[in-house]
Amino acid sequence: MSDRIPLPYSPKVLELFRNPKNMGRLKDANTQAMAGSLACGDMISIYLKIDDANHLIEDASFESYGCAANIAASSIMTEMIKGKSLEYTWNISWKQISNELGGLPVVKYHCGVLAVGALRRAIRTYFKEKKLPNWLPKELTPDEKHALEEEKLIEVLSKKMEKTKKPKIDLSYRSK
Amino acid sequence: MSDRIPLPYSPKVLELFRNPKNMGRLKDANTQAMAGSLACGDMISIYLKIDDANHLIEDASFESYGCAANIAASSIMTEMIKGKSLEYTWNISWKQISNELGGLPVVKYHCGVLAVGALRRAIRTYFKEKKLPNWLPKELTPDEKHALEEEKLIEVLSKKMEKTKKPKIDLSYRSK
Amino acid sequence: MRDLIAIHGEPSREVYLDSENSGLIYPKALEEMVRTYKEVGYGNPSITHKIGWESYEVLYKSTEILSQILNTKSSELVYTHGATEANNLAILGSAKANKNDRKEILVSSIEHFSVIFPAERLQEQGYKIIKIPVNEHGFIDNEFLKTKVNGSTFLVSIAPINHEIGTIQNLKEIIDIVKEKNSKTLFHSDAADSFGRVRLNLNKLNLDLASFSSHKIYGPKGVGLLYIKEGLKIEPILHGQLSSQKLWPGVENIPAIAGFAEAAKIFDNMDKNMLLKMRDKLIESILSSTESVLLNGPKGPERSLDNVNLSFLYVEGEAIIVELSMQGIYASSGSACTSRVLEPSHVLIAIGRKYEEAHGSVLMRITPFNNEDDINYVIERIPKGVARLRSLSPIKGG
Amino acid sequence: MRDLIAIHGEPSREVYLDSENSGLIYPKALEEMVRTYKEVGYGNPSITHKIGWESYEVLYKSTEILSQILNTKSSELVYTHGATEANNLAILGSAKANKNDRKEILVSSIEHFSVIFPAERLQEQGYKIIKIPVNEHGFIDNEFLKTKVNGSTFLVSIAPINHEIGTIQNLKEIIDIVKEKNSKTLFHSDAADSFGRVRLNLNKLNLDLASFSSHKIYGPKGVGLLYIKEGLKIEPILHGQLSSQKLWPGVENIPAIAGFAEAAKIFDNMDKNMLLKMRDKLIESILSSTESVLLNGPKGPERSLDNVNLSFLYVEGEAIIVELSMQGIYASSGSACTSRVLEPSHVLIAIGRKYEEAHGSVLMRITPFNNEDDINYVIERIPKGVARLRSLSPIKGG
Ligand SMILES: Cc1ncc(COP(=O)(O)O)c(C=O)c1O
Ligand SMILES: Cc1ncc(COP(=O)(O)O)c(C=O)c1O
Ligand code: FES
Ligand code: FES
Repeated sequence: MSDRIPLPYSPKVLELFRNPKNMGRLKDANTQAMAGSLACGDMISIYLKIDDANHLIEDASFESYGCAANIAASSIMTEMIKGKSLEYTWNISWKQISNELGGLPVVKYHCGVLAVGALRRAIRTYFKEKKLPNWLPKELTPDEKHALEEEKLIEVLSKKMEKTKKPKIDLSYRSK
Repeated sequence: MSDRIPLPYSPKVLELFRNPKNMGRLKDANTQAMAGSLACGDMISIYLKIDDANHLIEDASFESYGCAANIAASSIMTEMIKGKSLEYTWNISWKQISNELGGLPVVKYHCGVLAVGALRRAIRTYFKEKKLPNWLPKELTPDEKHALEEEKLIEVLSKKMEKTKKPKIDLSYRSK
Repeated sequence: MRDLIAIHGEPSREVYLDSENSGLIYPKALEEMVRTYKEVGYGNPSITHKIGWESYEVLYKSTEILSQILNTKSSELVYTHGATEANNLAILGSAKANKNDRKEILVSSIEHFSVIFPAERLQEQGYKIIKIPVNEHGFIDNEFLKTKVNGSTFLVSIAPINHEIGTIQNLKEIIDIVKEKNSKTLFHSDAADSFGRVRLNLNKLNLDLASFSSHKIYGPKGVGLLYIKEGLKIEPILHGQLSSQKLWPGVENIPAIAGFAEAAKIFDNMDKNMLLKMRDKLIESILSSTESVLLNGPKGPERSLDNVNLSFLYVEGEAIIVELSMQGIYASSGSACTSRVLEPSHVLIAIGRKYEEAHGSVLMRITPFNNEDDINYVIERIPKGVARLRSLSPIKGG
Repeated sequence: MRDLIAIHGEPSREVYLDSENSGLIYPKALEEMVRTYKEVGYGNPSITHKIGWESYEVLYKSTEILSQILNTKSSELVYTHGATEANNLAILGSAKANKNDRKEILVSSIEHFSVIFPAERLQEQGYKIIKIPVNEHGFIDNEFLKTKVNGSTFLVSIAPINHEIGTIQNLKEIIDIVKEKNSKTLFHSDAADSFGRVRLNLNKLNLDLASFSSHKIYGPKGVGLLYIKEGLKIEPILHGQLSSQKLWPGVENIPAIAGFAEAAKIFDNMDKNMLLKMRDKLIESILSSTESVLLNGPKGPERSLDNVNLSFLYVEGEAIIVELSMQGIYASSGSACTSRVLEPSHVLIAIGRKYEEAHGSVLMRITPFNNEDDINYVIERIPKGVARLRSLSPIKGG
């Protein structure tokens, strides 16, 4: 059955969903990025404070407009990278994240992918005006391309949804 | 639902099945007949003792190789005709029998038809060498024809069943 | 899994509001089922022995109860294993029996998947499926219907009440439109969520087919009904040993049927004002306590008496569901994240909700097992949970 | 109806031997179902809240139990509402997924109708159905099979044990013949009556599809299983909301599934020698006490351990069933009179029984709820009942 039924969340996912670490905007971040998932329409922001001298991650945080798995994945990812080198961080995979979480259900793999996507984008953003280190490929990695494509698709999708007739909603149906 | 689900037996059917009246061969019968039903393969014999003078039925009995409904129908039919005139008897319908029984389930209508068929045949047999009374049609009534056809079909059917390979049965599978 | 559940701790109260997905059961309906298993009715109602007759009697009486409540003849009701099976039988079975060239089927765009999917399957057999649009509150577009029903229309399927947003259609008016345009067109209605919520006088309504489900009215799972108007031609879609009613093969599940009838009696007789009051209290309180919340579906008497469907902007629905679960509140969402196919609810899309509106939707069904204290608890907890999640979100309203 | 039942009076003992038609339930399986309804497992296992997770856990554990007993992977099992549905899914669903031109289907002539009828339906889609003959004890004609399985054979369906006469096929040999002739041919086996009666090591047998039913092993009604070998292509035959396993739509009936698993555990673990002894005692005693009786199906180890099927010549089966019912003994018959279609059992015809032999047949299934006293009672009453009916019959033996 495990092949067909996505296993529900691990206790770790629930624990981190309940008490996420490193959440919210990081005031003194020196890079940040957002990523969105086509699969479900979720979004995530990653904030990093990087020590410019030795390229260590001093602090990290996230914001998530996503499911419980996404919140947990973002939380554990930010934990995993704090104090680590950028090179190490760049190479973290969604599988590692999933393992740390005690496994993600199949339909929730992309929640981990999304977190990693935002993280890599934040690192790239950090190097925008700087010389790229040699561990950082000039070209977008397949994962990053994938993320980009997804975002384009989201736009298309939500535009498509916008196009369907949008009635004005009676105010009594809406809270302030 | 009553249209689609045959109602199960009435208490009367069960009562008569349990304690049938007029069963067995009638020693001093002056007519008898057998009828069989294609629908289910059942058979019934009717024995009548008719007062030759006034054409009243003095006694009647039946034997049945049929279902519970058939046994009950035969039982009540023989009750219904005792002491009655042959003309009255000839005109008894399976519906009357069914009513007397408190109703038969749809799939069991033919059990009553079978009883009536045997009864009419016994009356016809009685008049074989005699002058037909005017209430008795020369031609077979539709019901009788129907019964005849059924019997022919039974023969065909059981011949067909005979034709399929008939293995010899190991004696240990059969009681004496 | 035990750990997963243990993390929930002991919430001060537990409120189950997810009967749209899987119903609770009336203790009396459960008892009736158990009694039938143990005492009378465990046999095959087609067999001529005492146990068979007893089973037949239970079947007969249960069907009488259901047909009286629905105002049909018993012979017009066929048992299936649920509304899913009833909908499939209605649509695929009537198409199987359809020997003429009317090959257009209209279904509303907000029907349950067990109506939409079988209809779409018929495209393989040359049927054309037309989706009927609805307005922002989920009401059928009657003008569209008028232009689309014609001599080629074989069947129209519209539920009396929508399962997700609770819209109560004006079914009489809709059926009249359809029958006036083409009196031969079959009208099917998936009434799984309508039983007991609107009066369905099947005898008076000009309906041809209607589906019901036991667990939707707090009876046992695994049993449903299809109403088939007398004389209507329909063929079985599965094959096997004939049951008493011939359209669904196999021996009837008499204990479940007995429980179904018991639940129908209880739910039909119950005073539902209580549900209505709880529904409105929940809706009004959340709308006034919490910012950026949207009610999905109509208000007032045009809304099903037990349906609450709210969209919380800037948070994702599955996250709210998990958040509420930790508080002992169990609901569901039309968010893409909660579905296996990762698409937001087709019902919310059909009423024109934006992506982010569908994304934060929460569906709650008030049941006879809830009381005012439950609702007060939910009213207290939802704003807090939503606030916490909004604090995590990169997208803030305003 | 009450009167009908009252006529039975109070027989000194009641012995239910009709589990072929409708099974009894283990009290523990019933309890497990009730517990699941009341405590854990009433939710939808696909929803991410505590109640959903609890339901998922019950589903998961139940499937583990069943897959361990059957020696399959959990992922190879799909829940349906019974063996009728499982057989339909196996045959119609694999045909739906069949994209090549192998269009011949072989079914044994003694299969259950829920196998034969769906297969026959496929004739409409250009399939050719071939019935495999059996010998006088119901064993498959292997020579026939060898000549008929070829490059065009899409599927072969043969049950491990026949439901009416208890014949235990040499399934391994049969499957080997089929697979040797055409390794692509699918092999389906309706194992509804085989679970617990023969060891079905699904992992070792080269089976592709196998059907099971809960009430046949004294679990709740309305739930069954289809085993689908990993990688095999099959399509759903009904459509609706995706369940976790995607092949049968709708929310899983978790309480029934939990009861099913419980029953499987109990029946699998039980020492069945007791059943075997009662079976043989009943058969031997009647054969020696009563004239003109015929055993249908094989003797000894080739016969299912709970199956007794006897033909009483010169009496009609339904009459015996009613007669026995008045004595508190509940069985069924393959007589034409007992079936809605008024044809004698196709199984008895296939093994070459004459019309009058099929006509007086009585089928009894020994269950774990029977004891020796029950059997002694039956042994005492049957000869008397048969004698009474024979005294009514115009056809006497000898
Ligand atoms: C409107 C509607 N139709 C059909 C169904 C399916 O019913 P069942 O679970 O009885 O198959 C549901 C249940 O979710 C429903 O809400
Ligand atoms: C061999 C066989 N297959 C299938 C079935 C049908 O099973 P269910 O009642 O679970 O639909 C039966 C039950 O009578 C059976 O004996
Ligand atoms: S991030 Fe969308 S489902 Fe998890
Ligand atoms: S006489 Fe044949 S079924 Fe009754």
